[in-house]
Amino acid sequence: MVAAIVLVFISAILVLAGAPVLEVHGLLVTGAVGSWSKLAQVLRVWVPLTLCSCGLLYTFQIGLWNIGVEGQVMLGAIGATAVLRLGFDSALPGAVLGAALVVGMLGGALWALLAGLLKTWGGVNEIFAGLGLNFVAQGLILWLIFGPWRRPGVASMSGTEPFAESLWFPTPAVWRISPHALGLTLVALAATALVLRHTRLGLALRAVGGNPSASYLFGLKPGRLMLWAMGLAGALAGLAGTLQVTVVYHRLIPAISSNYGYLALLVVMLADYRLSWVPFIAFFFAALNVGSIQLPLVLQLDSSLSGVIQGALVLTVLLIHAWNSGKAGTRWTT
Amino acid sequence: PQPVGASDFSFGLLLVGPYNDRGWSQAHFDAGHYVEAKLPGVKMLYIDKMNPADRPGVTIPQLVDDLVGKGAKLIIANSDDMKDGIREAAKQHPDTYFLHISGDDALTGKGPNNLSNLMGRMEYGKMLAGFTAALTTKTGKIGYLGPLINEETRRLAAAAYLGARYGWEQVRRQPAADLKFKVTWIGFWFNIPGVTSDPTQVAQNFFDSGYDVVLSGIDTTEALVVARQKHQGGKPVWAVPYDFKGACEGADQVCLGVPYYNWGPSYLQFITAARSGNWKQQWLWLGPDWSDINNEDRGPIGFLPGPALSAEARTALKQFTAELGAGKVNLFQGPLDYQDGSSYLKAGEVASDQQIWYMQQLLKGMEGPSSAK
Amino acid sequence: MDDLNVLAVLAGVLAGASPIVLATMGETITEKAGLINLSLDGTILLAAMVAFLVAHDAGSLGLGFLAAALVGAGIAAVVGIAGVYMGQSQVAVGFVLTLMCRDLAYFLGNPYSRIQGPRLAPLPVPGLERLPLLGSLLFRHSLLVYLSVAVIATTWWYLYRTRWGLELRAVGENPQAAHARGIDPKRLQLLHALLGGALVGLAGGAFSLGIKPGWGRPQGAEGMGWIALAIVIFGGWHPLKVALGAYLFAFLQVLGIPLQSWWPSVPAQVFQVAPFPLMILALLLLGLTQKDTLQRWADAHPRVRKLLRSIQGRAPRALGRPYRQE
Amino acid sequence: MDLELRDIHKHYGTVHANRGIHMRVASGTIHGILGENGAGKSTLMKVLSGYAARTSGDIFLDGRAVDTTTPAQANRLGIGMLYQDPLDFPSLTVLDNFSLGRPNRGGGLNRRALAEELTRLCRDFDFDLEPERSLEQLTVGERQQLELLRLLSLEVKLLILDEPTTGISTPQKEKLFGALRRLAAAGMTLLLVSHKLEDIESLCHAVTVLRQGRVSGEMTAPFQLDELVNLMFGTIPAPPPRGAVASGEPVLLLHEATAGGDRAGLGNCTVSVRRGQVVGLAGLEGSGQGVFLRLAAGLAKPVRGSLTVLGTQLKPGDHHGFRDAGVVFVPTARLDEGLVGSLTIAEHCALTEPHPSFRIDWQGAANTAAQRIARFRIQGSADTPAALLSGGNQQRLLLSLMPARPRLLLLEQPTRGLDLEPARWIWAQLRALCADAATIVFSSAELDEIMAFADRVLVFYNGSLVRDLDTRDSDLDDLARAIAGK
Ligand SMILES: Nc1ncnc2c1ncn2[C@@H]1O[C@H](COP(=O)(O)OP(=O)(O)OP(=O)(O)O)[C@@H](O)[C@H]1O
Ligand SMILES: Nc1ncnc2c1ncn2[C@@H]1O[C@H](COP(=O)(O)OP(=O)(O)OP(=O)(O)O)[C@@H](O)[C@H]1O
Ligand SMILES: [Mg+2]
Ligand SMILES: [Mg+2]
Repeated sequence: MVAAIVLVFISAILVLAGAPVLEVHGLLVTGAVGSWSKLAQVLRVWVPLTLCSCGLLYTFQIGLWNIGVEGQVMLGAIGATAVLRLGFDSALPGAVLGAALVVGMLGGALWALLAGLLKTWGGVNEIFAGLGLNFVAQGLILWLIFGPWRRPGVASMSGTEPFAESLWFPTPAVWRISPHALGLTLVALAATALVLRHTRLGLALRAVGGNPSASYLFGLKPGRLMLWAMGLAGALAGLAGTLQVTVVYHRLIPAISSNYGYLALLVVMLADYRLSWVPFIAFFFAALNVGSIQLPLVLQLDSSLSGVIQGALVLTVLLIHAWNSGKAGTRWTT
Repeated sequence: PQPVGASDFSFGLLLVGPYNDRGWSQAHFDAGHYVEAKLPGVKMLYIDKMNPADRPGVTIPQLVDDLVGKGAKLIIANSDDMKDGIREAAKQHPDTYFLHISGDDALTGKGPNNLSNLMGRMEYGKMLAGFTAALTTKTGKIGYLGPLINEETRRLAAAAYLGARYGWEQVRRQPAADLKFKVTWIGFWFNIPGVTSDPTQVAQNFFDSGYDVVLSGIDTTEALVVARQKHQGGKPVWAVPYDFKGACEGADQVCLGVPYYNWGPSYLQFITAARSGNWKQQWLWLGPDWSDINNEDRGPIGFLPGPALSAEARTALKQFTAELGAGKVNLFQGPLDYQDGSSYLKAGEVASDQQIWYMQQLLKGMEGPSSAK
Repeated sequence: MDDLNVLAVLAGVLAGASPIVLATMGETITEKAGLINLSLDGTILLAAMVAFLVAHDAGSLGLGFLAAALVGAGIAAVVGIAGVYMGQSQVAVGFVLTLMCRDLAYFLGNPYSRIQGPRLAPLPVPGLERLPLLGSLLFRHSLLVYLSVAVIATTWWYLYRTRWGLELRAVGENPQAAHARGIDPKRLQLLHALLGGALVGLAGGAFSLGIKPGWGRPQGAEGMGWIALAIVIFGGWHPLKVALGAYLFAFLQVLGIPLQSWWPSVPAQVFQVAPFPLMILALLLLGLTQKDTLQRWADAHPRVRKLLRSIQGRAPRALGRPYRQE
Repeated sequence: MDLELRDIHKHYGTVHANRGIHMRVASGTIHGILGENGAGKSTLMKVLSGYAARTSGDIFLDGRAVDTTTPAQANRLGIGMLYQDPLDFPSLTVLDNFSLGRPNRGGGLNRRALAEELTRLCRDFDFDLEPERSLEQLTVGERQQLELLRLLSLEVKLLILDEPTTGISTPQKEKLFGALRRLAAAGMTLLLVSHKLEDIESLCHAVTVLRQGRVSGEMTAPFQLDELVNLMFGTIPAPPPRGAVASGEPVLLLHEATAGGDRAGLGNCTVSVRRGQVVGLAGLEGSGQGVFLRLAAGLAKPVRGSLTVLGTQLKPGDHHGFRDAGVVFVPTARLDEGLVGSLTIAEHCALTEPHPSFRIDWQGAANTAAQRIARFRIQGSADTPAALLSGGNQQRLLLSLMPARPRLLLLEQPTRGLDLEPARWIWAQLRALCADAATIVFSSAELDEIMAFADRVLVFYNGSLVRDLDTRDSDLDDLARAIAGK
């Protein structure tokens, strides 16, 4: 149903743009999964998108609209870069990379906690705090890249000086995707599933999200749990940022967060806030992003179409949900 | 690499911006079409907006894989930012040729043999731009709307300054102290609200503080737009856009001319070499074809005088161009100091390519920061 | 300092802020009615694109602006219907629309990239433009600038001096009570979402037909929607304070330019990013003043309380919460 | 104008708040609507004023069937209502509030004329309201006065007042009543909702009593108060025989404690509850018993006075500290405050596990849930979300989640919505806890529950503790009147 509506909507847009409808759909598919190298490219997008989405599940469970994922990714990347710059000549690249992971996650977590504290202590709506901090983080990255961390002589869009190859997470030539990144993402998925379904923390998050005052009477501390949720979400976003630095770009670039934070919000909404759907929808979104590159290459069409498709899908699902719950007359889910 | 017959040949073009940006990227895109027209059987494959902000997660090596898979034998990458990616791809595809615009891997030896660099000596274009500005200004104040600060943007700004100074002192015979040349950087190649300074405001600010000519260091047309508005408001001001031959269009009253790139002939040269198997690794930094700098079949850069340039200035420009071409005038010649007073070129010293390419600061006499803090 | 012409700078601020003023006034109206339209950033871009496209093809600036307003109203209608009538999260819908409209603008607008098109010309007010100081400050602008100033005044007048404005504020405060007085809160919210959306759409048109004429990627208006949202909060949902915020933003933009050379140790980013920390600060102030301890302390210091009251804005109480009838 | 209601029904989701109400009111009279909390009075009035759409039934004005499905329609018919919870706009000014909701269309707003009208009305009724003040600075009584003037300026012919005397001072009340009498004398029809007998007695010509959504009786002045009490609360059974009130060490001590909250707050309350006692808190909703319970639970802080719980000086407002010390609080508004609608019964069990481990043992939680479902006879299964349980079953779930050995048990309306038999069963469980030296303090809207299960009763009226009695030797009628402020 959703797919049908969106297909019609997209086709209408394509007709409006004077593009061959069938060919576009075909290209999007082959462009994403037509070869191993393309699939690997999809997975590269999938990794950060899934990590950010996992993080968002924690905050959505507790009823927070964590729009600040972008900034958290950026701070993760900054943290990791800081470590890698210090450890440039280290004899123990493994340890440096490990430290980068930890500091990256911490960076993301702290940035998220800042928004969380503004919310729990200062009463600042997390949407606006997160949004504002995104822009601040972007400013921070630009300042670092064009200022203290600029390449010798050539401060430029291309970011900081690339790290020594020993400080990259290795990507086997045949794999074309870092096994470390994939592994960490799978671990994050499993851990999120475990925490949300099988631990007291997960249950507590849901309880507070469902009814903070009842949860308080059950002995839970809503404020502290919100900080936990923000912290965990930030750590996962920070991990995504760290991997962007250590696996994908091997340096800090201005667009390091690549909009994954915003896109992840769409992923989670489309997944109806359920973890089990997240990896698949993240994969689908990643495939759209990668597949759409064929549009300019083959049809001289603008590849922003993928974003339109993603948005249209989520919007349709939101509207259908609202319509259904409106008919049922009751709404108790959060 | 095996020689390829004179039959079909595909090359891939990686554009950093939109193919229709009427700026840097479109100049390359048009050059691709130029080659297609000149060499039957040659086909261009292109991907535009190839930057991490527009194409998250997409890397140069992977796109190169894609292009090679589609039959491209030569890959052209048009941005400095693609340096690392293109080097990596060139190593991965030793049988494919790579041409990186604006890089220096062939010079530093970091790149493999199948990777060449090409750049146009836009310094000359900027000198001419600065020259027209100096001949036109009534207040003696020239503004330079700079993108972000790096070696390339510094040397271009410096060249514009040198051109302006020459026109001011040698042609108009004005005292050096009366010329003001100020650079304001927006922090990026284009405007991003909340991230960069707004070039519209920068241009406004120039005009509002007495600068009557603004030279644009960015592709987008804010300088022209604002100049036009001011002009309509009755203020005598001018602007010089950048990068694209057609940039003056629609701004007849204020456009003094445009320094632009004309990549077609150089592309033709590299593609012919690649097709015939005569590829040689090169680091080319080509100046204009002085005999006819606006001939589309020659030389990678040009300067097209604009409709607002006065007839006298046109004549002087012609003369200046001829002197430059004949080597009678070399503006990168000492004595020249850096902004902080340290010596850049000793008296009589002529700058080497390296000295120009790796320019460390703005020159003394220019206002504005030399590096970001 | 160069002989920077203060008047000219202020005139530039006035002009440069005009699209932001339109957008913030639109969002102020919408939010005052209790609805939050988060789609501003996408709306502005899509409206900018459509405005340019229509103005170009039809050769009429008026039609371009009309189209921009319609686009803005159309997007707001989606937020309004989903948020008010269907009870869906306004934030979610607005956010999705932001991302989607932006891409839609790039996709559909591609053929119109960087082509020449019509744009607003300055329209000096005869007579007044010759006034010694005010002339160059106020009366040598394009129609858009006059319009933006008029919109501020009208918004204020509408909100605080008309019956509809009163009803709109009432609905934003307490839709139940409004309903009890025979006002239809949903209809009113939707109508003002449309009105506000149209103004945001006009802001888009103001970019592509006025301040940053033309269409392209990037257009130059990217991010402005978020800034506008921040300014509405910074201005405490009061149209005059919000307008002041918009001008302050434009002024900071200008200030960042000379500061580059006067004070090079300050990172250039500081001025560009400023609206966001300021917004957070404003919200923090709002949040803290609602804390018991602080309130008690302020109550003991009447002057402090007065000061707090005057700078702190207050969000419409029902903002973002859909109204449901019993 | 004459009013007649025929067979009015109103459902709120699954709640049946009005169940076939018939009523007649004559023109020019003040008619009282009486009933205990939740009887359906406000609902009926909201139906009449168009604020809430009725499910079925007919309304006649002067013999003509009318449709009042929106407040706008009702306004046009000349019906105006002063709502129980003030429906006004605190952040707007007095004049703005006065101006809002005038039926004439158009965007104009003649502020000067409106201000003059307000001033004139204020003079007529001897009220003192400054047009440009913010409503936030007004007392509840002044806000009511303003609302009344607004309705009068609309020239309503049928004026509904839903409990206009809660939270206002005696002089303000006198002013109000004087005004109302004059209006009735001038031919206006007035409906006065209250559960305060004195108000009804001093003002009304006739009264209709509601009980559990139905009309339980009608009466014209002069009223027999005993009979009215009976109609309101039903016949109260005599309390079962019980032993003496326990007198262990004090568990809960309040000394001149004052706190805000609810409608009236709680003022200057001094009381001591001893170990093993079962104390019932009686009073109309919002008379202070809610604040009392929240103070005792560590959910509210006294502004003045002291509070000692379980012999220790626990930090007021630190509910979790109280909890750890053995204080248990069970709120009444089940889905609002007590339960998490989206969580299942098993999840609630896991959440309230007394010795939680980080990893949840779902099998164990399901077993616990099954036990509780069986023990408390909850209609549902371990994986039923709380929101899908019926009201009564939500209450049972809430009670089943109580920790095993509380020392001080604070219950807000513990059997609200339960039928008699399950209520008895719950009380058997609760009293068993008390045998283990627990102390119970509970509030209830139903006097018979208090009489049946409490050892001691504290009666609250308008924010004060007005009686402290042993249930064994209390006079029921006297108690009922104390509740109604008589
Ligand atoms: N908006 C609502 N949604 C659901 N149930 C409601 C709503 N309003 C009232 N009820 C329920 O309807 C019943 C009657 O409520 P109503 O407010 O009419 O009682 P009342 O007689 O006015 O009581 P009180 O004296 O406490 O004001 C109660 O059980 C109440 O919980
Ligand atoms: N919000 C809801 N959504 C779906 N089903 C519901 C909802 N509320 C109640 N139900 C279902 O409707 C049934 C009847 O609920 P209701 O509250 O009317 O019971 P009741 O007769 O009042 O019982 P009790 O005396 O225990 O309160 C419940 O068993 C429940 O399954
Ligand atoms: Mg009531
Ligand atoms: Mg029930």
